[in-house]
Amino acid sequence: MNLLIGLAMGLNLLALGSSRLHSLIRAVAVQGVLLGVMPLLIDHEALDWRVVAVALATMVGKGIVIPTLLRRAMRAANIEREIQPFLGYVPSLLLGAGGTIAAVALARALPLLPEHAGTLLVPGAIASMLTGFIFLIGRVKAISQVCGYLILENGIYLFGLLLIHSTPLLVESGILLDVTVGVFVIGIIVDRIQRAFDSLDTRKLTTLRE
Amino acid sequence: MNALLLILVPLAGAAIAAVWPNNRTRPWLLPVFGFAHVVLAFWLFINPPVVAPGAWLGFDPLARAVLPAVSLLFLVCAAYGVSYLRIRSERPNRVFVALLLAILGLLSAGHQARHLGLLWIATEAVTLAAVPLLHFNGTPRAFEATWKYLLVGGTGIALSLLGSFCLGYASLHGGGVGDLTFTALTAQGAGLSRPWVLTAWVLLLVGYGTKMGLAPMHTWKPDAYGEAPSIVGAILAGGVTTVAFTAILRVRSVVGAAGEGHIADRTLWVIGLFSMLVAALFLLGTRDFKRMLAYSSVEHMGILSLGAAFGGVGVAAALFHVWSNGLTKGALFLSAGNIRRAAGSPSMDDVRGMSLLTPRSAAIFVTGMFAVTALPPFGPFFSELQVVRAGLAAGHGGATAVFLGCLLLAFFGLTRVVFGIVDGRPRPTTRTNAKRFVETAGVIVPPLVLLGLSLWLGLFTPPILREAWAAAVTQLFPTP
Amino acid sequence: MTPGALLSLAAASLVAGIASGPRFSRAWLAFTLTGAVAGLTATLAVLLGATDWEWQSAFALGGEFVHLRLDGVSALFLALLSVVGGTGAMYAREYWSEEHYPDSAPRGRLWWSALLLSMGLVLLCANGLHFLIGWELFTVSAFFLVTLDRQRPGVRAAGWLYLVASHAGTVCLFAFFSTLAARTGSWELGPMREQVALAPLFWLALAGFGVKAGVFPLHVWLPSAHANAPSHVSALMSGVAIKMGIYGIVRFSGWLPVPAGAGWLVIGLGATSALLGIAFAFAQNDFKRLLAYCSVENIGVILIGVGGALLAVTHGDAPWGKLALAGAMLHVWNHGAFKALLFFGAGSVLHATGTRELSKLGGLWRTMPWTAGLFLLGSVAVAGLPPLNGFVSEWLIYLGLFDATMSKGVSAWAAMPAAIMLAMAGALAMASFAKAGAMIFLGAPRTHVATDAHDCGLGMRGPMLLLAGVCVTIGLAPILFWRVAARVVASWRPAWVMVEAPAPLTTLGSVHVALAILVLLAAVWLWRKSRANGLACGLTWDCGYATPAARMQYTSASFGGIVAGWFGWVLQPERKLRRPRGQFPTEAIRLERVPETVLERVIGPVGAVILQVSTAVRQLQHGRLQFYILYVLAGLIALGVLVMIGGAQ
Amino acid sequence: MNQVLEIILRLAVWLLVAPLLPGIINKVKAWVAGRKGPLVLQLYFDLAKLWRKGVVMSTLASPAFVAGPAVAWVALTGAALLMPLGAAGSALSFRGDVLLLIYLLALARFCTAWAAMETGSAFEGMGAAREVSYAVLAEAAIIAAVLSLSVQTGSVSLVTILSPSAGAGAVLLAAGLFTVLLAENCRVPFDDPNTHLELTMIHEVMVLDHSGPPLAAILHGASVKLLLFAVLLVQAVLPMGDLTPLAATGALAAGVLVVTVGVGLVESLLARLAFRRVPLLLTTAFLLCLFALLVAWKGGAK
Repeated sequence: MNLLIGLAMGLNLLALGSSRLHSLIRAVAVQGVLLGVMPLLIDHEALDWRVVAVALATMVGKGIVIPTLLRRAMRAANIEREIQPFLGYVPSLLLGAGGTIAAVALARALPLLPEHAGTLLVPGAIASMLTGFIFLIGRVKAISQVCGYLILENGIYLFGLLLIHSTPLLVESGILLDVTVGVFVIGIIVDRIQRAFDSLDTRKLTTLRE
Repeated sequence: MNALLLILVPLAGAAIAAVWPNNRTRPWLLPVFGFAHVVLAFWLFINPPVVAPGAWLGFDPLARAVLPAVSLLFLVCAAYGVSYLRIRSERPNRVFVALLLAILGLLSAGHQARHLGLLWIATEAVTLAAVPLLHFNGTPRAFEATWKYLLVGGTGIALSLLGSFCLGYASLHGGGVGDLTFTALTAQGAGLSRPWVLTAWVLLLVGYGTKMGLAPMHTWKPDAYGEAPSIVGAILAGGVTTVAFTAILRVRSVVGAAGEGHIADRTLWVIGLFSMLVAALFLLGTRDFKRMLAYSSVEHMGILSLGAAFGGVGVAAALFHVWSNGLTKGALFLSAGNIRRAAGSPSMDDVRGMSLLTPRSAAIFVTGMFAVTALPPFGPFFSELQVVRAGLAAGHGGATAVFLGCLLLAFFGLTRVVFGIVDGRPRPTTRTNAKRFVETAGVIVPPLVLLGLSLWLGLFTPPILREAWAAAVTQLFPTP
Repeated sequence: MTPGALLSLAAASLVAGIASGPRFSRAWLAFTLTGAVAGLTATLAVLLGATDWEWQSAFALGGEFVHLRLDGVSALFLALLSVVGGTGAMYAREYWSEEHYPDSAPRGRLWWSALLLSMGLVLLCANGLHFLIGWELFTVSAFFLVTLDRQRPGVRAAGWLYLVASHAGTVCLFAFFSTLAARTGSWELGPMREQVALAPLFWLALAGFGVKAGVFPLHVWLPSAHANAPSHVSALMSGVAIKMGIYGIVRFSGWLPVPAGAGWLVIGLGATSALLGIAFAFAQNDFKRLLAYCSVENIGVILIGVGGALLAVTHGDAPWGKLALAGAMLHVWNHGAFKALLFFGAGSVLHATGTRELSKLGGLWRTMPWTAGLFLLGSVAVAGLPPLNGFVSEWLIYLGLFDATMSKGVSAWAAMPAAIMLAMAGALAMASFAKAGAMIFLGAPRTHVATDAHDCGLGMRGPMLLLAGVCVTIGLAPILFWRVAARVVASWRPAWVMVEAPAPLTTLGSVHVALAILVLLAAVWLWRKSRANGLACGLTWDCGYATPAARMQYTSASFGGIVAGWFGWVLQPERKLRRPRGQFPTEAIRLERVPETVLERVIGPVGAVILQVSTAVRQLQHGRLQFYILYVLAGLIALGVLVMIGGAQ
Repeated sequence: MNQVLEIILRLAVWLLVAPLLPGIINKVKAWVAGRKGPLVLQLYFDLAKLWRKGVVMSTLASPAFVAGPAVAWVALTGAALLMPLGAAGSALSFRGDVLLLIYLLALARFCTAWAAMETGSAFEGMGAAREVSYAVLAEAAIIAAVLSLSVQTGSVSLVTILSPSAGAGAVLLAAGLFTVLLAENCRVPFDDPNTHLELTMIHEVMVLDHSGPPLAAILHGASVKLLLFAVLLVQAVLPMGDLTPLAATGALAAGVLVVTVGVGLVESLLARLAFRRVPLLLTTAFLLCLFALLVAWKGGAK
């Protein structure tokens, strides 16, 4: 369990370090699958259908649907790699690492229930969210920002796992959110911005200003 | 049941609109279902149903205090929308109409949601449903605006979801059984785990504040309002922000029950004042009269959260302000839309002398501007005065002083822009452009009606309304 | 009829005026005059009677029951409002007529009635909420009247300045009334002198109403607004509108307890406004600006009286307070009358010549004798010279100040300098109006606009004659008005009803009558004597210079030069000077412009700083999404920190 | 009835005595300069002559050009009637008459200035400008003087404030009032009544265009004003309250004579001041009166 979370955190750093969008998207996809597996592992005795549904939806949504859409968008815009981001790779890597450490520290501040005491869920969640923010703030290609957004969502999802038994609805809606927002964003990106600006470089999207 | 109807009727309308074949007659669905919704809403308003404490959805006092305003605003905007879409008949309006009605339904859901998760789902659904409306004009600028709206808004969504998780975990940690209806959370009260509640409060405030458009999360607002059709702007400013505000109020009551009310209030008035200050400073400089409306909306969101921070009386005043601001701002948006269409540009650099080209819209625009800057006897004057009085009564002298200062700065900015575009001699290009725009009754009456409503609201506030606001306050602050 | 009936009649006819104004100018005039007469009679009934009129509505407006009250103080101002409003309406029909201003004349009539109505509301409301409503409506309708001629950028700028300045004042009033309501728990207004805790509120009221009154540092909006507005509007603004500020100060210093320092500050402000206002006036070249600044001076004179009264209140209800206040209240009336008369005169000059610059006029007495005569009368009145009304009120204020000085109490230290500054202001006023009258009407026409002028018609002359009549009556029979003033004082401070304040107005009145008669006799006699001795006409004897030309005359700048030099520290005149050089000097230039010191040297820079801040802040909306999200994160962190601090406590 | 008689009597005294003063002054000046000089009664003859002469009016002037001097003359004589004469008191005295007196002088000044502006002559405009401008400081000084007197006596009516024994600040007051007298009556060092360089003049230059009866009115009015100030000065300073009526009248007459001679001496010993110095001197006068006021304050306090 914690192993998976650790893996996910590792994937965050990997994603931060990778300049090629392919590997970025792959990282996101793998992370999605990992997250999908987690609810099944979280505790074995009560494995009701809702949890399974959540797991499946996650795997499909995060692991397959969105990555494919992203790849298609990438092909449509024929861009390979993130060139000259606002925030370089090394700095963002360091930031991500620091974020992870900070996450572990921060997580101590919040009291946990005994059954969650051992897990890395909270630090993992915070770490992924920070990573997501780093992407959203640091990168200029729309696709990498979307990936960032998804990582942010993954983080929240991780956190949601704390509640999956008490309030499945919230978690499910979280997934709903991922999929819808993801689809929306990608829809917009692919055939509108592409068409309007014939590029996915968000630096071009600064006409609206004071 | 009726509560459900309020949601289902517009959604049904949306479905019908989605399959309605005729592009020319489709817009009429808007006023039809809007009217049905108004009738329902006011019927419920006049004889409010009893809401089961455990219900996830219900026309409870808070919904009763706010929802009718939204529905009223929607009806008028819908009436305007008919003639607007006739002018824009070149564009297909299937998605537009359907989504407008869907938004109405989701708004009703959001206002009536008594469950943390449901509330979140509804508000976010509204956010997402608004997206295609924003780029109705299909210009690159519109897409840029949409993109920013989507990502900033999306971040807000994420944060508020996280906040909801935290609140849920707080109740779980406090020995809750995972019942996330607000009644249950409030009942759990001090049992909630304090650090989690505070974390949740911050996250939810930022999340829903993004949707409300409080500074510094307001950045999407000028772009979206500037590029979207003015009718969408009116509904966003009058309806969607309201949902977010009620959401914050509901959460605030939970935090209050957990015994952290004073901290919540501090954050509320800090962010409120900050929003007002930022908005005022932007208003001093902006040269685009639709973005100006966005900043003015930011300012009024600041007023709302300030009022919410001033305790019971302040909350009542804030609810009053929700009504008055929504209606008045609607009038401003609609008349601004007329002027924008006639002038062909939203910038005061090339728009002048509109009082000669579109006299009626210009008159409404000026009047609305005065109304929204608290000129008596329009609604905002009374509500803002009540906020001031509440603040002074609650001993927030300094905050009130800053508040008044910001009002003054905002007044400078607004008058500067408004008179800049209304007065003077129009440019020849504007003249030629304005020839193509006719001030038909369809585009003049709706904003007039809104102004009239605002006036009526100010001068003859019906006692039943006051009673409704008071009831909402007692719901939020059970202990007197 | 009872005051109530009369007032409702007045209100009804004003509403009818609003309705009929845009279309039917004659009906509008009829309605407005009915309203004015009805209002006047109502106020007279209250002023000469002993009882106040009060009315409480059964229905609520804006959540409050309407509560109207007409007592001495409000009646005095309402009477002034009716007189100036009525005469102004008459004047406007010829001055701002349909054929000259086809598009703005209808609007003008509408807003005129609206302004009268809203000012009446302000004067009658005894409820904070409705007071504010009336106040704001009054501000806005005045704004639309000032900017009637809104195609001219200058007018728009002046109007905007007026609007925002008075909104700044209104914000103070928001704070004032809300605090009052929050402290007392209701919007109801009325005597609450015993609640000492409310005393500090006076400062808020002073700031808020001071802006409207145009007290010296807060007068920035006044000159340009008065100068650029149509003259009948300037008359109403200067004659009545700025008095609303005085009304506010008097009203709430009468109803609320006043802090100990109030009298000192008010009298100080008054003396400053009086002296500096008239100094600015003397330096002006635009005669409507000159009149506007002279209004600042007269507001100062009034405030000296009010401040004296407040001092008297603070130091144990001395009788001289009554004198000072009575003088101030009478001066409110006098200034209303003669300033409206002067603005009407200025209007007809403007109407005839189309210029406001003194240095372009001259010799108009020949073409416009009526205007010249009435303007001269107004000048004598405004300069506070006997036997006209201006002197009577200033005389009362002087008496108050002298008694205060002779009491040798603490307040003497305020009264002494005030008296001296009042005297200097009086002398300067005399100088300013000698200058204004002489530059406009005397000597030779300086430009052609002055040569082909024409006198105003009966429609403009009639109102001026009426106002002149008011000035003369008050001057010759002041005792008639002592009763009114006493009534006002009584409702300002009931404790002073019994106080004996000796002011031999009867004697003064008779002296004035005798003086007037003698003056007329002497003038006529000397004229006839000269005629009898043989009256030859010749060229002006210019010390041997054979062909004096119009351009050789003394100009307004040179006339005011000496005093402008003395007050250079505040006037800060901007000079452009090219001396004549060489054997055969070419053209020499000496231009002098007196800036709006407070506006351009104080408020301008501050505003510039604020604008810089705003531009700096607006850079943050630079369109880069990444940063927008960063802002969200920053907001999150900031709030988190705030909450942690809160949690720590 | 006898009230009216009294008034007429006083009027006669004022009007007849007044023209003596300029004569005396000129005599003194001539005597100092060692000349024979004009008759003491010269002004009477001049007035009589002017009264019979015709009038030349500027083509630009309005009837007010003639009316102005008349009004000014009435104002000055009216002011004179308010002024008490030693033991005889004044024709009519009421509370605050002193203020009326000051403002009557202002009225006279206004009319002279107006009449001067009538002609549109640059010189007369200049004179009027100077007159009204310097009046600002002069009035401040007079008010200060009056304040000090009324603080000293606790009254605001001429009869009472002028009667009593000399106050503490009598000397200061005398100096101040004397300066004001020189300024108000356009004597050296403020103005030179018998120079012929118009640029340097104040009062004389204002009346350049007047002739005939109006000029007579102006000259006579000026002499009345001079007498008025002399009387004011003497009574403000001399303690005549406790003298017998006869002695008081004598003292008054003597005092006036002294003042007049003083003016003459000043005129013949001093040179006219440069114009930019005039405000300085007037301010000094004002300060003198102010100190007199403060002294009176202290004196009364004990």
